[in-house]
Amino acid sequence: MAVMDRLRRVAATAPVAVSVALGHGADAVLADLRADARVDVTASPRHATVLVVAGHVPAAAVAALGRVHDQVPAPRATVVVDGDPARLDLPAATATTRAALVDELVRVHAAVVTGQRHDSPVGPADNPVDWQGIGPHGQGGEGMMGGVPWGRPMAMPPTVGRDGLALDRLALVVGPFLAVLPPMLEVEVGLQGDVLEEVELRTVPPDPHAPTPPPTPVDSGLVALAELLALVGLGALATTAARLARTPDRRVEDVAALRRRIDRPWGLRLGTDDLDRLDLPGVAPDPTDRWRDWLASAASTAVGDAHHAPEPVATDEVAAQLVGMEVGHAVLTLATLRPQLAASAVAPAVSS
Amino acid sequence: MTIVTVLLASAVLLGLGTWGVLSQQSFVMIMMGFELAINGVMLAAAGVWRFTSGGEPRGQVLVIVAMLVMAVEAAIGFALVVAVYRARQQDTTEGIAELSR
Amino acid sequence: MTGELAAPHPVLGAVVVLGVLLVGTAIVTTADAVVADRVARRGLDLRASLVRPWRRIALSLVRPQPATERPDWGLWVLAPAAYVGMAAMAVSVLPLGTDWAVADVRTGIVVLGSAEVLAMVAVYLHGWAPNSPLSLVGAYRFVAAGLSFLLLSMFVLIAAALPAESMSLGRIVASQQEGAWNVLRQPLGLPLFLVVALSVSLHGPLDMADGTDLATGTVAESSGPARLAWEFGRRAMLTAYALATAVVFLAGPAGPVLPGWAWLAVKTVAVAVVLVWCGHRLGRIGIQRYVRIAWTVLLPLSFLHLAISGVAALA
Amino acid sequence: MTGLAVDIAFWTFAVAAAWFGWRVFRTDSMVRATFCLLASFLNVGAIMVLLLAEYLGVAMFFMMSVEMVVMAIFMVAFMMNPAGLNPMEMVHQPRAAIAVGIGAAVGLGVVAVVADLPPAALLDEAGTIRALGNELMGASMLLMEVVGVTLVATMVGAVVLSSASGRYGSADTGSVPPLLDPDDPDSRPDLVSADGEGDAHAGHGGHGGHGGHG
Repeated sequence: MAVMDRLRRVAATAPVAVSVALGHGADAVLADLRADARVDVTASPRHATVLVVAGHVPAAAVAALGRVHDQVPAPRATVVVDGDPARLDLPAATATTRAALVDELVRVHAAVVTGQRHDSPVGPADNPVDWQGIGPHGQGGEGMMGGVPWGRPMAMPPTVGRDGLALDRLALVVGPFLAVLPPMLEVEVGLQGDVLEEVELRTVPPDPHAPTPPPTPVDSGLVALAELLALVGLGALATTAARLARTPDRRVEDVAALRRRIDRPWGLRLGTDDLDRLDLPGVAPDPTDRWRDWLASAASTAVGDAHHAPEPVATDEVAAQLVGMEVGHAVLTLATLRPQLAASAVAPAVSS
Repeated sequence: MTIVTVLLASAVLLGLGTWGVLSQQSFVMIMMGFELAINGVMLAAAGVWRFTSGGEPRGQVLVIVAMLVMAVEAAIGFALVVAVYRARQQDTTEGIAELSR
Repeated sequence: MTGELAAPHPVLGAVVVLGVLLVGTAIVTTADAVVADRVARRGLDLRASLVRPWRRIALSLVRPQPATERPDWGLWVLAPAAYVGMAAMAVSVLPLGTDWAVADVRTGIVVLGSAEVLAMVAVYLHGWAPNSPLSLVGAYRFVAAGLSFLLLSMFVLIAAALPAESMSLGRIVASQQEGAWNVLRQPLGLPLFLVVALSVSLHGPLDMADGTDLATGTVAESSGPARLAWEFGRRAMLTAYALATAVVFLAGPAGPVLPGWAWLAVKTVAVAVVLVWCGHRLGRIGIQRYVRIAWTVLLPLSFLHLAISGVAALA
Repeated sequence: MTGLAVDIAFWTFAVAAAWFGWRVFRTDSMVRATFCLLASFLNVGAIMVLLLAEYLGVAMFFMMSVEMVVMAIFMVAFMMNPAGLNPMEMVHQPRAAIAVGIGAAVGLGVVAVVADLPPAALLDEAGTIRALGNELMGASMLLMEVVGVTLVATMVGAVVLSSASGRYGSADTGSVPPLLDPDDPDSRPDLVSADGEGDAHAGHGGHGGHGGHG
């Protein structure tokens, strides 16, 4: 036991493993967390100890937030930034402000690891769907495909044309809090192995009477760049980009320096050059050009030019372009559309 | 470890493979049964080579040929299963009890 | 049964292999943290860089592993063990000093190849077991990558065996001491083998199974000690293949003044640091581009490499 | 290695090979079944190493692992219930199969026990791999050539059997029938439609639109 106590004391000093659930307009908080060495932003809630809820979470997304909350392994804790935990159905959560966030996280993390804090799950503890065997060998229904075992749909064969050379289609809904997707984006896919056969994108709009958020104090393009860098496995460079995003008076040389480090065939471009090109109005077809635009925009605002808000894109047009992509390619493609998708989550675009 | 024990082990594997081939309905599982049986054959060949050949390398070549048989069986077997599946949407022996239309 | 190099008692050998993997993992973990902080320009606080990974490990040790819906627990537990086991198998056939290896078997390079293939099985199982979609996608993706890089690896290793006229890694080192190091006489081999090393150890730009774009893929549902075991496996595999690179291309324990194991350690750490650095500066390549390049560029290159090496060995 | 250690290792591997071989047909999870078969292969490979057929044993590890990974994916693709989450029973004639299986094993076992195989130990235990290599690249060269040709034929045969194409039909992407008039892009005969009714306009191409090559 003494060993475990000692281990817990060391673990309490580790970087806080944070899963971030992003609502609308939370880029500043995300950049804070990415930039800070005391925090590790995890890609999966299973790897976190603390869930951070930032930005405006619409009422429609509260149930999904509860599911993400329960995916963080217990003991866990939740910190809500500039929001009301009661409105989010997370009564045990700690409320804090953006300025005090990281200090609060370190405190909460230590409390969780040393066993002083444990937020209860908000969803039902047991699986909501009982397994009922009614077939002759205990299947869920007629034949082998009957029933929905444990509430999880199985990959379903198409009615015709199944030939064993293709994997059956797996229907899946992810989001709106999946860390690898832009915020407030829900994706419904039909997966065939690792290829998307069918895609539907939905944004979760803000509540009708939600207060208008103040203008974000960070450069959203650079935040998007940090997320993209993290997605291709360049977490260390993502820190640099996030730090630059939250620097109030960026120097244009710093932006140029960052660009020199990542804009090379053996840099970030190794991951984005080969992505499928897009055919969308108002969007650069080449994925590399899309993140170059963010850097160009950051450089121009650094010399005092006005910031141009990104144009929203029609989600159904984006979805049509994702069909046939590999999952990872689709995730990266969505990441290169992050500013546009964030804009369309607030003010949806009509497809042309 | 003698020739008898090695051959006994291979006999057990061959018997298990035979049982699998005869009892399974799914084509793919039947192929697994064949592979298990060939597994036993390869073990027997290696054992006979080790204890009765005096080091003649052609005994090992026989095992390599058995591996070839297994590779061919898997590839052609799967291709046949795919062809049958595409034509009949069946992957069990019962499903194609009548091969003619 | 064994080749020319002396072998320690099997029990001692097992201890040595485990020790190599643990020390190697510690070095790789430290190098990873230091390189990450350098790339992030986090200032020159070396102490913080050195301490942080150990605190993360402590955190992993005190976190629990939650259940997913109907996982295959048996395979979930087996997969990290098998992955570490394959790293151990690779290390055991490599010479660890001038005149000894844990098991200098005559089929050394085939054992190395088998370790890669069985590692592919372990990764697949690790993605299959949790019954989670993104994990499974990582598993499928790794099989696609694996079938591409395995042939590459075999051709490169066979080319290295040609001048040695033996599949034993001890002989491969000896032939480099008699002639030139393989990095000089087979210059294509080293970069090709580094591709294999990164791929099989799920590191850096070639991390196809555990990528952050899949929310860490096969490891997405793992937490606590289970995740730590898997991460240990990845680092151990990187150690094993850095060691293999040092042995096959940099003549392993050969070198003046210092004892053989010290030279081997220096070369292995150098290779490992290069691999880790690649991981922090190169973006992960898309799987489709990876497979396309592997089959249309790297595989023909490895044919060419094999042909050139064969002609050179005959000359 | 001493004789006792070899014996213990042999029996361990042999029992494991048989046990995993049995589990192949007794598990609902297709992936488990596949990897049980792989485990059986690996144990037989280990026995081959004990039998001093090292190259064959290690080659078993290598080849069978690749084959079983591919097999596992086929299993998932074929089976509607690959994880065995729905319990199932897909067997026929189980009793007869068990009887025949036991009969085969016992019969072969009896042969193994009673047969008088003249013992002839290895003459050169250290040179087995070199001898195999010389055999393959020497006296058995013709055989290996046949092996190579067989594998090529297998690849072609497997692709032909499993592709869904007809003469003009598609294997997903599909081939297209040739132009009837090489200079006229509109002269391509239409494919036979799905209900088997040919297009009456086939070969009638070229009404209008002669200008457009873009």
